[in-house]
Amino acid sequence: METIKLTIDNKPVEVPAGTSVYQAAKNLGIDIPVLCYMNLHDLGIENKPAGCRICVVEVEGRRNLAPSCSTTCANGMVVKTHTTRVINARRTVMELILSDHPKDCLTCPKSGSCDLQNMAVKMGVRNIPGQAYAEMSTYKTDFSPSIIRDMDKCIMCRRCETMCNDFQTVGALSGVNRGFMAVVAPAFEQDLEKSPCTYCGQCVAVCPTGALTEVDHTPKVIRALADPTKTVLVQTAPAVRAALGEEFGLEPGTRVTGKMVAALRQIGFDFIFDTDFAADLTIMEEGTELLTRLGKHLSGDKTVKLPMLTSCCPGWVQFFEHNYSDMLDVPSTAKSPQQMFGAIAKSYFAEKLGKKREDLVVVSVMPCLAKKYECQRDEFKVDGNPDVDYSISTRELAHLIKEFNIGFNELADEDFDRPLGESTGAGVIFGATGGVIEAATRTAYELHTGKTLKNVEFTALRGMEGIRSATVDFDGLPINIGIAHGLGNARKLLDLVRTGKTNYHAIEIMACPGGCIGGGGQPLHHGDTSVLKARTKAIYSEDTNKVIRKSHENPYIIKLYEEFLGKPMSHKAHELLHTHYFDKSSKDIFI
Amino acid sequence: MHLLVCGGTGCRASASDSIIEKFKTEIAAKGLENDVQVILTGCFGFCEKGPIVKVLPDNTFYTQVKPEDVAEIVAEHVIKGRKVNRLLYIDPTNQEKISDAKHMGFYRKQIRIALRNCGVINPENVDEYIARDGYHAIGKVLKEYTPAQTIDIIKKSGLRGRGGGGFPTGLKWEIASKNAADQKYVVCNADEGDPGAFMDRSVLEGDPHSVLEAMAICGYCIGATQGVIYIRAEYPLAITRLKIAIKQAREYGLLGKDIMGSGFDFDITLRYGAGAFVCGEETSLIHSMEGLRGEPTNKPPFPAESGYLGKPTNVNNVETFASVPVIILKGADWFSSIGTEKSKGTKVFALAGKINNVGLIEVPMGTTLREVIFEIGGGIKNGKKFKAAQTGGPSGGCLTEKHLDTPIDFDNLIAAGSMMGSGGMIVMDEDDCMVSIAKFFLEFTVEESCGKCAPCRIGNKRLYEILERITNGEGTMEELERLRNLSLVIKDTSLCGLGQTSPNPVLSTMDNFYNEYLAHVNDKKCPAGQCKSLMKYVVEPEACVGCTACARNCPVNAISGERKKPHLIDTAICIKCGACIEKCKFNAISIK
Amino acid sequence: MAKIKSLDDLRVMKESFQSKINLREKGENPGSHVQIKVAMATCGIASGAKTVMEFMMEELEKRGIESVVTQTGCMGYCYAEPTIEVKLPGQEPVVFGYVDTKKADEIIEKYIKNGELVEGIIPMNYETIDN
Amino acid sequence: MSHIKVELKQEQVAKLKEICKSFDNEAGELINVLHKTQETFGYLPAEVQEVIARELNISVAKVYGVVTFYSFFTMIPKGKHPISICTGTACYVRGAEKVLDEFKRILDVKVGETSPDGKFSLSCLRCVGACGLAPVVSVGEKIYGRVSPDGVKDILKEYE
Repeated sequence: METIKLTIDNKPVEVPAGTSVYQAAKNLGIDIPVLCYMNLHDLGIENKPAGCRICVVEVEGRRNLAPSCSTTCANGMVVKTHTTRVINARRTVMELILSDHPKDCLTCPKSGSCDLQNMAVKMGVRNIPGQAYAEMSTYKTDFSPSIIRDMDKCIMCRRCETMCNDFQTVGALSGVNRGFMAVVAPAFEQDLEKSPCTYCGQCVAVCPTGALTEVDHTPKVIRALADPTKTVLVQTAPAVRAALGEEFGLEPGTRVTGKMVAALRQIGFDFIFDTDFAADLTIMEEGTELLTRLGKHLSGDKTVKLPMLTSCCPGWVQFFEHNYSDMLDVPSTAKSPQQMFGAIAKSYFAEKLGKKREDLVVVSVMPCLAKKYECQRDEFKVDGNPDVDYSISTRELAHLIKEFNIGFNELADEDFDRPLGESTGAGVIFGATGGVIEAATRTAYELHTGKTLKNVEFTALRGMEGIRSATVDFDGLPINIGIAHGLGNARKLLDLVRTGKTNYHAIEIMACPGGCIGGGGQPLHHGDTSVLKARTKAIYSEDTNKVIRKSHENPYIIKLYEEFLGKPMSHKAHELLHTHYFDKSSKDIFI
Repeated sequence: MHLLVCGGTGCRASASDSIIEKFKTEIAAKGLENDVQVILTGCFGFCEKGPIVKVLPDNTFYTQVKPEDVAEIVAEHVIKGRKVNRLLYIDPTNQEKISDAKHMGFYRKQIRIALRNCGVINPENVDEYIARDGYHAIGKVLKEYTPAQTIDIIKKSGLRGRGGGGFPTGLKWEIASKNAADQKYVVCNADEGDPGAFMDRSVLEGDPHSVLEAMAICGYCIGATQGVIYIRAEYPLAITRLKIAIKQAREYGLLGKDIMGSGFDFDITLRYGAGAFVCGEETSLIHSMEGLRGEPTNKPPFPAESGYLGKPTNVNNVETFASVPVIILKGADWFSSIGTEKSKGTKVFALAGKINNVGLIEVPMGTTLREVIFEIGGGIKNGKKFKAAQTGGPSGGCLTEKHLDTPIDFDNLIAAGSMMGSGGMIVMDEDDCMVSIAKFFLEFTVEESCGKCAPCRIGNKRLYEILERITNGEGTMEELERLRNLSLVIKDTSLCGLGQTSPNPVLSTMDNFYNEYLAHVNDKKCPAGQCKSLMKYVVEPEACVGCTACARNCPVNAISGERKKPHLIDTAICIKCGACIEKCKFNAISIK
Repeated sequence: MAKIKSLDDLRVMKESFQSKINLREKGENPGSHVQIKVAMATCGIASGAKTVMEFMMEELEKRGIESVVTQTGCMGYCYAEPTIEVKLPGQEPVVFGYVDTKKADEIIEKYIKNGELVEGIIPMNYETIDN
Repeated sequence: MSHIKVELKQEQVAKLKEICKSFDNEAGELINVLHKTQETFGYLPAEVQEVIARELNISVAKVYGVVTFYSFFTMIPKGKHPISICTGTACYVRGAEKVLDEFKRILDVKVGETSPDGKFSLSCLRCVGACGLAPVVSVGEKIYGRVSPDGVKDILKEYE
């Protein structure tokens, strides 16, 4: 490979051709500040509008300062990153950005993890000249079920726009207006709720400021905890335990399951349950559905559609309701684990406690923002009472733990409560891309073939590639499996399926990069995608450490069917654990 | 015989009316009414030497004629046929008296190259273009030259891009020609967004074929078969004429497949701008052509590597293209003999503002501002004093009295703190407040900034706010300092040409008219009397007769007073509209 | 319309167009026409050049004057729009500015019919390169 | 953003689709499609943008992003007589601002607004290229040159 030699701050450096000045400086340990630039290398996404102009450097022979993020190294280039001219320019630009940014840092949801705030600290900005009369660009705040858009805080880095359009192909957001009032917004500057937004939260995950944040459900949770008439249950999604530690300074990939349970117990939840249990339940229903559809299909019933698509991911469900309304019969009818949990908690478990469903409050802790929206969907309510009352994100749980004065890192591990806290390794891997389909394969294989798997790990289904395909041998019956994570990849795969030219039997789709571990409600990765890999590793090691690794072997699942549901896909199971989808293709008609 | 007396404003001010009267009486007295006609004409442009009298048919050009000279002209020239030597124009280069106006250097002040067919041919008739050697250049190139040879001619001619930056056109073509690709594009930038500039519109309306021909030549040179003209939707006439021209050229086979049997294919389509000044910037223009928001992207990569639809693209503006066919036909040497050392050929300017002869002019590079304003433009309107000429529009700066004798070319303008821009030249007089002018341009930039990069999006807004404070009398010295620093940083850090030049009007007015800024800041006064907030309308009691005319005409009832007694203006209510001053017959209201 | 197949084709065509125009302009035959060009760029049209052009065409025909009225682009005298150029056979062209129908009428009656100049002449002040 | 609910008639939708089709439903032709549509409908209400987005297979947000980027496009119906004041530099130095103020005062509307009776809408534009006539005002297709503040009411009178 061709290499380029240049000097940065008088230090010689050699880099591969095509390297940016920013990266070359980084190699030398020179940390040029960047604001709009974001490189999600593993996802093939680079946001490089060169718009913030914070990363400017002096390049000898050039008339103007050059943005280091989008200036490619050239042989003999002489770069200076901290001359008076650069420092003055950078600081002046920073003051300009701050002059059009609200100063309510104290109460901003992003305070403490805000890139802009950190940068202001780094540059030692002490005052903003002309603040008294500087007009600010202000916009209407948009409260959707999951995401709050406070565009007064937007700095036009366009990261959200890149995620929403290039990565997710959702197209809810675009740069709109011009000049001082330019901002990123849905069509007609309407609320997200009236847009094709899936609430995947990837915009929130990359927003450097408090412009995009999650709807905070913690006050409601605290109120419920304080209400003596309520029994408060909490369920935690698999991906949460692989990332929560990051909020407390632990290395990405540290598993904190036991500490998390302990913390939740200290906070005062009456029952600490696990969404992983519901994940096992999902496998029972979805796996059975797959086998049924497969069986009918193989016997020549053309009314049965294959492939079957997973339906655990609410962002994905919203996406196909908007974009693939002609294929609404393709996804599995199984509810997501969160909703299965809620349905079982407020029926089976309520009965066990001898309480009415209204007396139970079900809280979920999710790596996801779309879950907030999902639990508010009308079909998941009984007489107006939702199966899951509140959904808080991993970040909100961390806030809650801190607010409750809990020394998280010192906590001793504790166990989930029974019966809805018992889970298998299959339930855990739901948190990573390919995990749902691997879990389903473990069960479907054994149910179909009647044989016991020698190796439960289907590594062919794992990985970070956006679209993956694998064929699993069901004892002579080859089952073709497709996997996509990220809605842009999902769209590619779905468009293929739509042509009718594929031979997939089952497809797993997750809206977020890497699956739930990269969800919009997770601790911010600040553009470092190696974090996602570490979390994935944690998920799989959690699986390895489990005694039971197949959903159908979960004793409490077996008990649930015995005591309550009968068998998978039974009438009762249908009523409680299955759902239907809506054609929202015309919903993006605004006004 | 005809006696043409200049009736331009400049000459009128110096008594051309009475000269006409004198001529008429003198001629009547001699009984020559039937043989000699006295005609008042429009401005000759040569106001420095006015009043002008021209005698036809012998083309005698008398300068600085006074009413007293009339009798002599009639007696000597009209009756005896002898020219009045002392009134003849003296050639400044050799001190010779010129008797036939055709030999006056004055007429060579303007040479029309890009405009050579404007006002001469019918733009809707390709035959007339062909009759003036139209499409001969592309014919010649296809038959006689290789692309490299053609590029060489353009390089040797020294032609530089007329759109703003002045990048050498031949070099630009060469770069695009060297980037291999299955498809390349030639784009004509006709998105003339500079307020007060209308060169491109005039060329397209007057001579569309020369642009088509040049684009085909460029296509041949760089290896493109497709041309696109990106034109402002606000120019419906130019669009219509371009459409007609393209149709006619296709019918003759001058566009399309196998042009003139050479095997070279080239065709042109139109794309419309939609009102965004930033689309004058190449990368923005290309995004706009692709149906996107016209936001610029960082260069490199330059369009020559990756442009329209990701293919190598060469973008030139209208005037640049319009100069190309002549260069091919008359040769690089001919073109490079005109102009200055580093700026060759001519430049079209749209002369506007407080000048008598608002119009389109084309002068050799190196012409001085004085020549443009006082010898072509007919001087300042209403006999006011010249204050500044703004070139380069919102990206440019002001040229002042001290620049009057600077030869205008790319480099001198930049050295003077302005720039060539596309060629708008707005002339300002003593009544124009330079802080307000800077504010005017900033208002434009704020409105036209695309909003992509922070310095331009926010910085220009802040500049505007400071200027507003200054013109309102609220400015401080600290803010003046900030104005300068902010301007320099915006120039230094902005993403595209718009932001990199937007502070120029501020910096240039600060450099040339700092005292005016100081007057606003320190004395809270606007020397030009233009800033409303710094003005006060007052009734002079001694002069006021109490006619009540002012009070009756005040739209906000700010004036009170009894009949026949001096009136009073309530400055708290007064909106400074000036209606009272206009109505007062006694000059009793003044601005303080 | 026939396609132009080569540069020589084009040259032949040019000759024929040019001689046609020369015939018209230079007045090489006695019965030649008066030629009138109306500057029809945006500023001209905005100032009423269309009305002037129509007036000229109608009136010249009505008054039995053999003439050709054509449109052309901007002559550069934007301050004096509408502008028209009148070329009498065998004479230098003359440009008139601020032409309205009244002025046009005067131009026809005085200049075109009798060769008497009228007020409002715009002195030409540039050189145009001819190839 | 204020919205006036517009119901598109069947034939209007058909017309829109026809326009898109005439540009081969190419996303890259969006700006040309918008031009043609505005020419046909007079403005670009949200519903129209939605149909265009669907036909060209781009997101409505992107269409709206383009519409709001270019000042030529409008989502507000123009008045019966759209008035535009040129605020190019030449017009500015020759007093366009005062002319604009007078229009604002008499019509009691801001720039970009339409009078309540729908008769006049007021907008600014940058240079029509008729700088010789500065200041320039256009009402519909008609251009008025050398307009003075005093002349404003006379212009308006023509459209009474």
